[in-house]
Amino acid sequence: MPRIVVDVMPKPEILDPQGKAIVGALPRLGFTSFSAVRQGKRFELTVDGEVTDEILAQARNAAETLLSNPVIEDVVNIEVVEG
Amino acid sequence: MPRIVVDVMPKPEILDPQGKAIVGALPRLGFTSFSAVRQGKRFELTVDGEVTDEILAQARNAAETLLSNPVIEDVVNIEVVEG
Amino acid sequence: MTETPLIGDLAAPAAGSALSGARIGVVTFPGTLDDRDAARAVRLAGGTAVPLWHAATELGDVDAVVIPGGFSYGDYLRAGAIARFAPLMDKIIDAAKSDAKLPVLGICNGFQILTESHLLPGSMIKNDHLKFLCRDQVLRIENNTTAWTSDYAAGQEITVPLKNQDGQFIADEKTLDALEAEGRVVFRYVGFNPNGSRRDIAGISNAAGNVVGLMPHPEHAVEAGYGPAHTGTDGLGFFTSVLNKLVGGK
Amino acid sequence: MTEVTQKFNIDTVEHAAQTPEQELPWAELGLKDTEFEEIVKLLGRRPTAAELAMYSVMWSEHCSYKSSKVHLRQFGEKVTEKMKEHLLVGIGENAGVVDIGDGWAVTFKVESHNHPSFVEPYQGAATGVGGIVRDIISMGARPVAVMDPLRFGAIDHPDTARLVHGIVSGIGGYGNSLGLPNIGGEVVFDSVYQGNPLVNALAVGVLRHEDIRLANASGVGNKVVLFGARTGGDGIGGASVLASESFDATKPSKRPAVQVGDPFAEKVLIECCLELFKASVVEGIQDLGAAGISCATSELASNGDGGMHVELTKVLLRDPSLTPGEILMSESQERMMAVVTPENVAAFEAIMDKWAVEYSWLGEVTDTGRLVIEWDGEKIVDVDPRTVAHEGPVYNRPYNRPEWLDSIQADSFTGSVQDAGRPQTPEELAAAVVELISSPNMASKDWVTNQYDRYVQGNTALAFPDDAGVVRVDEETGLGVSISTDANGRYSYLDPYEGARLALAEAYRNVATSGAKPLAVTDCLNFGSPEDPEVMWQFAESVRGLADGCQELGVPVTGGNVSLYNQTGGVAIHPTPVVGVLGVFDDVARRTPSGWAEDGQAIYLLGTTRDELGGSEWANLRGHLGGKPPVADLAAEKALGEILVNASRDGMIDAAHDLSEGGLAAALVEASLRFNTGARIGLDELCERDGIDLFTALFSESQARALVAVPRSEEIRFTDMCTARGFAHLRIGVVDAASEALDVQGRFSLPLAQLREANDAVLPKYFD
Ligand SMILES: Nc1ncnc2c1ncn2[C@@H]1O[C@H](COP(=O)(O)OP(=O)(O)O)[C@@H](O)[C@H]1O
Ligand SMILES: [Mg+2]
Repeated sequence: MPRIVVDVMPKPEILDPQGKAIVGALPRLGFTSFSAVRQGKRFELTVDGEVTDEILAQARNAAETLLSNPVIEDVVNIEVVEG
Repeated sequence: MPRIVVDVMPKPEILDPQGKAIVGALPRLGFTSFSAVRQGKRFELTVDGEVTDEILAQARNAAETLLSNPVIEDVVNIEVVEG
Repeated sequence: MTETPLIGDLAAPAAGSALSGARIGVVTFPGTLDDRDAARAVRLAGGTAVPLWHAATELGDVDAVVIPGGFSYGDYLRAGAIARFAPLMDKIIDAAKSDAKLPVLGICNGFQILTESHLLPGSMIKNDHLKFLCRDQVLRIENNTTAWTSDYAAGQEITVPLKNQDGQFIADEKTLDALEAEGRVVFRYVGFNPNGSRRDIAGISNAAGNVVGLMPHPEHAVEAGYGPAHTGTDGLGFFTSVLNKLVGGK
Repeated sequence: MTEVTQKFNIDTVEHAAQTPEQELPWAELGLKDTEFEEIVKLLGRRPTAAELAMYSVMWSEHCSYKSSKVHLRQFGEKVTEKMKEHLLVGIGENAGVVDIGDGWAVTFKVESHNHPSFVEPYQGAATGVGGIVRDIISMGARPVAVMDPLRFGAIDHPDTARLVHGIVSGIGGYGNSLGLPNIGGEVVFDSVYQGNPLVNALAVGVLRHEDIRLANASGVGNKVVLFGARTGGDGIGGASVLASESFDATKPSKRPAVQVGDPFAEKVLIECCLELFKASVVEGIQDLGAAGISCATSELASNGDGGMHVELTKVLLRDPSLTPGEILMSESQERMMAVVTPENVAAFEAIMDKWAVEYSWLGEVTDTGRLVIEWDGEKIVDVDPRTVAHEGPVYNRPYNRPEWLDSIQADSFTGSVQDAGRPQTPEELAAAVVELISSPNMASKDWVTNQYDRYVQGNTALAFPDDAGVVRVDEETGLGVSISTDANGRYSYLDPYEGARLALAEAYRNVATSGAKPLAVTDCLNFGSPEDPEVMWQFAESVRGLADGCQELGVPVTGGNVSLYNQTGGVAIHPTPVVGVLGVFDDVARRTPSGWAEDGQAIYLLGTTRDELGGSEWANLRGHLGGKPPVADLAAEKALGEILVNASRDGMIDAAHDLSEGGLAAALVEASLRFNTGARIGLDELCERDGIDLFTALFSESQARALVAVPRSEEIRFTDMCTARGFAHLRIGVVDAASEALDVQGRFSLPLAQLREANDAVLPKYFD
């Protein structure tokens, strides 16, 4: 069944405490190549049947209203994944 | 600067209370086209300079050890995003 | 020589039966935890607590509303994100914005629901230390002209419990400057910023002062012995403030 | 709302009768050959796949208590009529119920979730809390508090931080989201728990007498309903041999390795159950924990009229690929099963709908004496439910006293190599006090407890770091309860019989110190493998010690849990019998905090101090474990308890703190730091009276002792009471607020700021 993937990330100007913790932990584990980390959310919405334009519009709408809070987050990506 | 995106999702057989809460809320808001929702995490690791094979391998390693909990989560995607 | 305070000893209740006519609604969502406590606080302050169910489509006969703490819908998506869409919230939002300016107090998860509803600006993200933190917290009342703080002195310091995981208040600099300029920073953390909140902000109000939200829990400091040690009742003033206003203004 | 009904190659009862030669994977499912033969005998044929699933899980050690049962009987046998006076429901139900007066009752129980918490610390600990809370709900009670006795490996071991972070945030994450205050517990670090941390969770609930619900299905024709979360493949990993009911192992199934908890679902379940109880629409109710539907159906049926008929395709599934056997074994969380009369079905459904909780009607109560389970109309289980639930195997496992014990017990700390250079000068003693309170086990546990909500529900009168957790039960009367959990694995290692009595003594003393009258006991017995005769001996001795101790103190065991096979690489943990004692207050306003705050009050030490350093914290710091643990003098504990409770009730004391691990030194520091109020202490008279040196006075762990702060106006009354009861008491000092120090006069003075810093810094150093 097809899924619609919605990716939400904290706004760049907002300090992301989880990303900060990860960036602190990485070098301790020997991962030294990353200068910054941000943690966001990935949603997978399953659609029974075909992904029509209307359903995609619904997903976009849900992403902006429920799945993200525009004060602190951006919807960075919406895409359809088959199977 | 290039970023490496790591996507982590709860394993399909594992209960995902977050997805469950969202799938319950969607129809109340009039979004009726989605039969299931799963919520995972998206990490963006910033690399200063070029993404070499070695750095990509580090990212893969970090994804499996620090960024995901292999008991309950799968790393579903690792990709390089420019800019 | 003072004795260890007895608990449940309300020798000097702040309010008399004069206030019992005022009805304060206490909202329950699935996952709300502090609703009974908020109702008890209303009662101890002298008012009448009215339970409100999230799915109700009418607000009914209430003079003010408390949105208590908890983890509505598990707070799995974002704290307060799903609760904000409850039918009752539409009514509360309308009433808060109407000319009648319904007094609304959001505590902890209630504060998060108010920001998600855009009744209050900014938002809460994870504590900077990433842990749930429960502690007795000193707050300064920065503005005693709101519906919920008029029984305090401006600048008064009170101790109430704080307990949350997503308590870091953030907003952009412009919003923060505006909040400060308009006197809408109602509470500030004193001595210790427990979560990284911008400018030590613990709670804010809307422009009219009828809608107030804060992360710490005044309803857990209304009875000697059941709140922070050796102070205990510093939170009662929230509830007497609104009751006195309601009764006085009626 | 029925799910897809999948057609499997169903192993029906009929088919089983026709194919006696069919190979069955009973060994893979953990059954012994004798056990399998017994099942065949009981059924008069080979079991079906579904029956095999039920028996294998219900006859496991975890569900059947087959190794421990013969010993646990003592808890019942050693109970006198007098001890039963307050017992409304005893051992055997989901949790015991104790009458606390005014028509109120409390139910409480402690359970282990050790192994799952090692594999996945956050979820393991979280679902541990979830499970014990469902036990409490299923008695008809509103849960009002939780506690969490925890044990970890060495604080500086590389794996310890992972476990501490995960387990503590799991307990907080689940308990905080349920709106249950956490009011106490334990945190112990010891390398014996390295690969095997102990995560025990206790819950307490309150109810009116008339609201008691039992797990039984009676009333022929009454409906059986499953509600709450959907059933997934949780907890059936090892049973994947059942993935194909025809037992060909060629189709490996994907089953979760761990269970994930959904505290939101459980919170809704709590409220919805309480509404069901209030509306009186359920006849019997059972939580689903270990062994899931197998356990719930067989226990409900066997406790009731004896028969039940269930259609398994009605179960709402999260994973539609589950086979009937797997559905029966699934341990998915946040589910309950209830029995409802036909008249109440509509009322039941209305409450479910209000809370948006899913449910499905599975079948009904019958009088056939058989538990019959069908899959799409075909009979896959037909058993006598008692043989599944209650008449499982019982083992009288061999046990013998370890030979090494004599030499260990002969190696007492006093005079040992590790005791050489015992601190004596004032400087050495001061340094020793600081070293003690900055050791991992004596350090402040704030780093842990600050992650727990202790205020929610507004009834918490005492919590950490006080000696016991105290919650108000009834706002009108001020009725309240007090609970403490304790165990000392080192004491139990040195002498398991005494160790269990010492655990009981400490929990009893903590409850009395808070001002409550001890009433009842729950326990969680954490041990190694019962197949090791030495471990089995430790277990047998511990049970005997606890049962004897309860008899001496007059407090019955009302329920508990046994956790065996706690070992890594063949090495067992120290025997760790965690004992929870519950006490009651007529008026919770009289609760006694564990620190002094009023300048000028007199400080008394109650009890006698002996040279008892075996197994002590000090010996542990010096790397010594030998000799005998302190003597458990339960008559003295009882006398001390009466003094503390009376003194609290009559307003004779304003603070009390018991002496336990770390002895007087630890107690003085803790009582001073509690409210940041110093004291001046003189110990010469004590040393002289008890014939001990100052070091022993400070660090011995003699039992039945407590510190109290007495207002000047009450001193005569208080000392008269102690004298009349013939209990040793000595004024050893005075509260001195201005000093801001703990001043042991003529020896040393330690500023409170320094003590605080030393006590607070330890856990953050390792875990932040
Ligand atoms: N895991 C925990 N959860 C909650 N409270 C805890 C935990 N560990 C320790 N505490 C609390 O810290 C305090 C000190 O613990 P401890 O020294 O074991 O007490 P005691 O010696 O009186 O039994 C007690 O109030 C205890 O309940
Ligand atoms: Mg104690």
